[in-house]
Amino acid sequence: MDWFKTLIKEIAKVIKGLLKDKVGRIGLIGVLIVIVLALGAPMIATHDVTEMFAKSKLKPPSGDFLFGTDDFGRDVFSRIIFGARVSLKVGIISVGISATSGFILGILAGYYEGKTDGIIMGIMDVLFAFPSILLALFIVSVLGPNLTNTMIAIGIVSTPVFTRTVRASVISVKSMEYITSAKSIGLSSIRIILKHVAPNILAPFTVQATLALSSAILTEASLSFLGLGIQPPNPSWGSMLSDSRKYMELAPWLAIAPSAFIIGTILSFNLLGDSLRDVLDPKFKL
Amino acid sequence: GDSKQPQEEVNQPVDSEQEVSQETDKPQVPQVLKYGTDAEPGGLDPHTISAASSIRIFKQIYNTLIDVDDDMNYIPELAKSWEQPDDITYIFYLREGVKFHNGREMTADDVKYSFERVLDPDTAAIGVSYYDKIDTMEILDDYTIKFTLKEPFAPFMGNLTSLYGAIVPKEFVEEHENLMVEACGTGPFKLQEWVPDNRVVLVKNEDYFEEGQPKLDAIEYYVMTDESARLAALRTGNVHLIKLPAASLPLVEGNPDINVLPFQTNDYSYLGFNLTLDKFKDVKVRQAISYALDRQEIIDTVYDGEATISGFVTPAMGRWAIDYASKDLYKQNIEKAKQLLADAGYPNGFETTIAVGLFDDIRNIGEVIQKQLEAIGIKAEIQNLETGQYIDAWSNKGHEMMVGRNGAGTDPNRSVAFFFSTTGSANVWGYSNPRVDELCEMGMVTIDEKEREAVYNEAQELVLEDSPNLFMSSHMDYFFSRKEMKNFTPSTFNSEDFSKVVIE
Amino acid sequence: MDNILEVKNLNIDIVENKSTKSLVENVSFNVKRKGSLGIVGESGCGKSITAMSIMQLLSHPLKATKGKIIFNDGSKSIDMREANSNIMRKIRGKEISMIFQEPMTALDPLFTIEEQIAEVLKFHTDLKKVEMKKLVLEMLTKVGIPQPQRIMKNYPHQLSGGMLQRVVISMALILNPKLIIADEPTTALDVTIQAQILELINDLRSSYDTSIIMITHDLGVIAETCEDVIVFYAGQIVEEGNIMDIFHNTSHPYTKGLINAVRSLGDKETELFTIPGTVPVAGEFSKGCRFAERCGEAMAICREKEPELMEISPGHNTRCWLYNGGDTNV
Amino acid sequence: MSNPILVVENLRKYFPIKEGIFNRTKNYVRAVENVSFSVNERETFAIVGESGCGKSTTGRSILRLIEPTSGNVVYNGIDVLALSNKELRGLRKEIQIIFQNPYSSLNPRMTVKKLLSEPLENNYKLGQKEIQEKVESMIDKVGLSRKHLDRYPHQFSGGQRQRISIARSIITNPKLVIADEPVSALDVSIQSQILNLLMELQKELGLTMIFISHDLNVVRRISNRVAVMYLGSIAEIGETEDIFNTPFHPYTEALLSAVPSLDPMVKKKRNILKGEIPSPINPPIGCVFQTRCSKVMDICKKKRPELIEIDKNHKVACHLY
Amino acid sequence: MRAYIIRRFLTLIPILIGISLSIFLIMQLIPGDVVSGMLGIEANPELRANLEKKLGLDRPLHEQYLSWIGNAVKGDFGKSFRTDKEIFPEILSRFKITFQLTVMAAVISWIIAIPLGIISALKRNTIIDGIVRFIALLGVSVPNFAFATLSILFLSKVFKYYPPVGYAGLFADPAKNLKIMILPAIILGAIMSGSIMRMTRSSLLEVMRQDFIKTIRAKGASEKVVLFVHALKNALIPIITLIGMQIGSLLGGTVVTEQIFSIPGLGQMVLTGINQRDFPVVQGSILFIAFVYVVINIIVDILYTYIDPRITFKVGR
Ligand SMILES: Nc1ncnc2c1ncn2[C@@H]1O[C@H](COP(=O)(O)OP(=O)(O)OP(=O)(O)O)[C@@H](O)[C@H]1O
Ligand SMILES: Nc1ncnc2c1ncn2[C@@H]1O[C@H](COP(=O)(O)OP(=O)(O)OP(=O)(O)O)[C@@H](O)[C@H]1O
Ligand SMILES: [Mg+2]
Ligand SMILES: [Mg+2]
Repeated sequence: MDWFKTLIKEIAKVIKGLLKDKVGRIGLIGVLIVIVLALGAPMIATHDVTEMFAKSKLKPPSGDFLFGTDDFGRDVFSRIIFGARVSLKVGIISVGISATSGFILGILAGYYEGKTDGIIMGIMDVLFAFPSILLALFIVSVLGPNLTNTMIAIGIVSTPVFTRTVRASVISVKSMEYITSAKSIGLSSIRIILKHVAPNILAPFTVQATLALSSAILTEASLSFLGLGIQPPNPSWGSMLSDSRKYMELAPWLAIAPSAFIIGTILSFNLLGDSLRDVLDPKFKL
Repeated sequence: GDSKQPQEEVNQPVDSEQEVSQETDKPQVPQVLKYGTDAEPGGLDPHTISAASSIRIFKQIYNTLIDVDDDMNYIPELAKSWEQPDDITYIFYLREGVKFHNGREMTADDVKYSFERVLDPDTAAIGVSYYDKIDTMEILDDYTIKFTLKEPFAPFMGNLTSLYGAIVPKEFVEEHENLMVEACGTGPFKLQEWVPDNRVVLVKNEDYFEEGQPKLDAIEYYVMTDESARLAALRTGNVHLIKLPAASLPLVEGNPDINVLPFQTNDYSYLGFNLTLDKFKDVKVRQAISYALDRQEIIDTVYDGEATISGFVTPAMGRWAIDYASKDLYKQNIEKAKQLLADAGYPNGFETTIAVGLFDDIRNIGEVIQKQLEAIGIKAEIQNLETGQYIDAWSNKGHEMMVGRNGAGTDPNRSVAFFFSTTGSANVWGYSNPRVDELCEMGMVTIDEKEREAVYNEAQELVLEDSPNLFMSSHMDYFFSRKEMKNFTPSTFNSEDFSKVVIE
Repeated sequence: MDNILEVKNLNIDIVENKSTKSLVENVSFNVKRKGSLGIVGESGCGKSITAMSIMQLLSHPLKATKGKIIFNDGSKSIDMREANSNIMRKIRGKEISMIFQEPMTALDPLFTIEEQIAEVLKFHTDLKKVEMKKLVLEMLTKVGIPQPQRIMKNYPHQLSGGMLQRVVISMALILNPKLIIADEPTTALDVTIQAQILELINDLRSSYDTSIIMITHDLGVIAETCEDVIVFYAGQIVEEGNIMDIFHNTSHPYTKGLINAVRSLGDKETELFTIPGTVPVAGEFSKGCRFAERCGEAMAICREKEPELMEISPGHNTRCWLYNGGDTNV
Repeated sequence: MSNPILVVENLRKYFPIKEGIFNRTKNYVRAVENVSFSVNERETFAIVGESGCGKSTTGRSILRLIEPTSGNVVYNGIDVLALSNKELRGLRKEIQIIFQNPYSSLNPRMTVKKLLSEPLENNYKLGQKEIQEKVESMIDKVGLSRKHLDRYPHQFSGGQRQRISIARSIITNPKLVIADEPVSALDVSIQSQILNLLMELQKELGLTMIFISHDLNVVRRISNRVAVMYLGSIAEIGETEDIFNTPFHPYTEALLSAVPSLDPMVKKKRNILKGEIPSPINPPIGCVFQTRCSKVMDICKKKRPELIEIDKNHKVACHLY
Repeated sequence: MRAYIIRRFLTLIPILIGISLSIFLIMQLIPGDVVSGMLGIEANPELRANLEKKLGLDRPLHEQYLSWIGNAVKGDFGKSFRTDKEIFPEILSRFKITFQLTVMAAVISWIIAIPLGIISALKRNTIIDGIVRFIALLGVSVPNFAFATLSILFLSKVFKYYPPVGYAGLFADPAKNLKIMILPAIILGAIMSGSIMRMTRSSLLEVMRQDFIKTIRAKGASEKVVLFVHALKNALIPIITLIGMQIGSLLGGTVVTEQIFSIPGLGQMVLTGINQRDFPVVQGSILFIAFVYVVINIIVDILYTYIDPRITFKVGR
């Protein structure tokens, strides 16, 4: 597993670079916190996320309920903690979908050009021309609203952006002499794509992925607002925030907690992306 | 907690007309009611549209032959009186001098035309089943019309109170082909403009047949889907009237500018089963679930306690309803529930889904039920459906369990037969009990009120025992109004009667 | 004073994350009035940043941290390392102008040739539009651009490298500056074009009495255009003198190596002369002479102690222990 | 010597330019126009000319890294242009190319070891051990050390990278190497290191080399025969010494005189070209050099001169002869 | 140039066909249909059949599609199932409103974002830069419904202000119209400004790094000239790309804001249409939004060619 070692080495190098950068450090720490919250949710949460304390509806933060309770009398703190799981999952899986398909399509379009390019980018243009939130809405409507389908919808909606980014980088990588060099030693196209093109577009791709992660979290929130996001009683930050709107006046903590976590997470991912761009880029300006 | 309401009342009305009028020494407040509603009307044809957002508006525009009061007595509307010579004949004597908004007098011809229109398949009218027992309509003179039914039909009078049988002018319908965006009725208000997704403006019908009514010069309905936007607009005096759920009550507590006007609705919430599925075929399972529910907790959590335990004939229907609250099946009994479930072959419960949709309270009820069912080992996944899907699931048995809210109607026939007779249009559950069907038949032809009551009592008991649906509660609704709006008293069967309302 | 520019003990550092790395160290040289000074050296040895520091054009993270850069136009002398931006603005383009290494990237792609040349006039004169246009046209003709009327209206991407370099040159010359700094003006060009441009620069210099600093890594270019030469190696001057000293009395082993490498190309019989190894990277210099690693004549002391720049004949300085009199055999 | 390993005949490459509403090809960049030459076994054949004259296109067309528009390329009796993709990939271990830019011709994400073993893995069925051995002996040969094997290209200087490139090209034991300006991007002091290396390797391995360059000094030193290209066609071709000593074509003359001398004492008589290089999209009718030629005649504007042999093995395309 | 523009518009055709086909199919696939929506609990087979016939839903799918698209080409988007109103004029009047909102939001975001982006680039790595970048990230990370709700609440409670109810057209009653539109425009603009600010900053930094900036300084230009005449113009291309995409996506993305502020725009129309399964309305408005989106992109492409002489009239992405 040679490439695996290389990959680990690369990652270690990137993380080192991130840690050197102030922005990157903050971003990395933020992301780590969210990951820890998500992984350790059962340990950190103080209550069952679905348990309803009918006597304590809409209570402000207290020792018992750290972030207060919601309109069902459920503990907001625990829901936030478990919400990290859902939100992160939505982010990661939907970006996983769009990144994978965008990567493949973008490489095909960029490498082969011509007809392949025309067809792929034509489809992407069609997807792009749909208002994205409405497209997501449609897809969720067609597939039925649940966590999986929400992720699929967000994944499909953000595929065109990935395809474009990847295609653009493939085209620029393709003009590099090492691609011609690879051809000249008799490598097949597939091998060139896998060994020479793909690894070299990772930088813009990674940056795009961190940014897409935050927009996935936001899109989920908007879908929840329109009533089609994550299904109750699963707590996702987006659905918590959209549910809290009614009580913004009465129980502002209901809105503050998920907002703060959404903003914090997105901020972290964006900072991470910003810093990644700096860390990964110079090497590619060779 | 520093959000105390300010005591001074300034609330400059934003409208420019009002500013002008304030300059005259005798303040002449324009009699315009601004009503912030939650949904865009989906067309204004009383014969084909059943959406509440539409009914609210065309109710002010159209009239029916007769109406019903809060004690469920029939009262005159376009018909000043009526008689029923035999079981299948009804003669209505119309008011004279009633004018349509286009200025023409309403006559028996219009009544006949209106019901013909409803019964014409091309109209695709909703109320066909309400009136399809009509055999002939005979115009005795301009102001007298005789209906002859094919067979005795007890709900007929009740059905006539429905706007599905609104009286419309023939020449107007023919001119506009349909009544979706244009309207012309006999009601207290006429349609002035409809700006889609924004507002509907109605102005006073100067020729309204009720002397001295309406007091208002106009009603403006503003579509404000967002609850917080509605409340904000009410607070600042931009609208006079909004509807909000009970949860918002604390927000206006102590606000001297805002009155809260509660009224009991005629709706009940239910948990329905898809009886074509094996697990719900067994009545023990359904009863087990009934025993697992704590209806009071649902009421407390979802409606802040502001609802009454109800069956499918709601308490608002008075004498027709039996006393559900005292029934054994309505008392939470986890032991019994588990026992029943075990008897049915599900000692460890099972997995299922609960479809919810349309309204927030329905979604919330779903969540509470989901939680309560955990106690007997039933793991239910919530499916929050968007409007179209919800209706689809509802009508195509695309659900396992489903939470919903139904209007009980004005006649027990609708409450029972429409939803629970084997052939009832709204029996989407696959429920069939021959005795219930029999009782429904009897209810239709039994004219004697006491006898009818007994028939429907028995039907209710049967349905309750069979539990094709579990019924929860009938909630309160709330109008929040500005103090400037006077003389408004919403009631169950006439919640939006603005005929006496004045703005001060 | 017959020097138009005197650079004294100039240091250029790269300041990043609180750490400083020296790129150019203790560099001093003079440019004679009407004189021409060549600066040679390998890629990355600090030629361009030295040139840029003269014009205060270094940007973060580079900084001229020490030394004096005295510009003397005959009437006044200014230390340009410390001059404020107003003074610099008046000097740039008018008194001293610069020709950059890469003609392809030296021009703003979004403006026409005419606009970009006229800008110099706009910044420094009150001429009317028509007059500016006339001057631009004259200048373009002077540098030998065919159909200047048409080319003026073109955008940079529409011209070839040779043409662009001529545009850049006309921009540098239009106000008749006292000093031109040409940073590898022909490196990006083909030989035949290079010959054209060099001839052009030589002609213009003799007709306008301009002083010039010619930066290049091509010894041939130096031989053709310069009177005095300084040789850079790894951020330091290793040899300086007039052109005869450098080519015929070459002292420093590095300079010798460069000259031999080129000369041996012409000799088919022997192996090509090479300087083994590679240029050390800034910040990774060993403590002795920076060339010691690659030097065929290196001695023990060379790896121990850094030699000073010392005069071996009048005006001819070298930085090498070989010429350090008695110490040589230590 | 007279044993041609490669024969190129009437090679032509037009790059299409798409224009118009339907993106039809309306115009072409005539990058290579009717180029013919042959390369003998074990010799170094140089192609010189200014930037954009079609040197690289010619070189790459031979390997079909660019598909030529028309012409013939025969390598050792094999019609290269008729090969299928698969056969072509097999041929590529015999013909190799070294690129100009040492910075972009190595994949920045591969270690030196990977870079060098890749051509072996791809072209031969060898065990890990054999590959390792070959890689190590090759790295020695190009003058790098084995500790460099695990490094990435960006950790090397330009000259070292060019060594890696060379190693990568010759590790498959090619017979013919096309070196496309392998030293243009390097400093003088490094240039000679690389040239020495190339010459050594050629001798040791018996390589045939096509050496592309714009530096006449380098070409003169390294090559046996030279072709001078101008705007897509060959202006003059012959033995190196003949061309340098007695250039026939006015362009070759100008080219030679433009090289700056190293001696400040000698001020050469310059033959400086005036005029512009025409665009390869609209080359002039007649001789392509007419716009800059000091000896231009009427016929030059009408008829394109043929490449004719006017001395032994010395051909020139000019109406003067 | 003309050929280029024509060619760009020709590329529209396949995209629009693709969109119309996919939207048509999606509408078929979405569970729930207009008939059950309209009939609600009253639905029974007889009523359904009547209504389906009336709406033309009993015809085969391809026939429905072809007749729809055939008429759409002629500018006839059919009639709403619900209101029986002509759709196209309705779309146009709604579009005016959304377009106004979008343009206002865009202008507001430029006013906020571009100066801040410039300042942030110039003061790179200072505290000011840090603050600006943080604000920009907030803009990128706050869902607009949360921001909108908060604003409504804050204004009504603290300032006793709520925008006038009842939409008024820009030309019918400009004062009232602006009062209604300004708040949502500010909210959308503020959120949009985040990414524009970031883009301005990064592309300006990129340009300032380039060689020609040194040439301009060497000519004796003041920093003002360097920044405003040269750097900004060069930085504009990526900013314009982003703005074009944002304006395009706002057309469909104002849904949430329109809903909260009761603005009868195109977004509301689509959303109501989706909820009511009013196929012709949804199909028509999506097709229209997509059309405008692509047209905006074409305009952006054409704009490039005015700003950047290097961009030749080739079709590219
Ligand atoms: N902006 C910068 N940031 C960091 N290092 C820099 C920067 N600019 C130049 N350097 C470094 O400063 C050193 C000298 O650079 P300079 O451009 O002066 O070299 P040069 O002698 O002009 O080389 P060349 O012949 O390649 O132009 C190099 O090592 C280079 O890497
Ligand atoms: N892929 C391509 N598409 C269009 N034109 C091309 C392409 N590749 C090369 N050209 C054009 O073909 C001509 C010859 O290019 P080529 O690269 O062969 O020149 P060269 O002699 O190698 O120049 P250099 O010395 O700059 O490498 C040039 O005008 C170039 O612009
Ligand atoms: Mg330089
Ligand atoms: Mg080339």
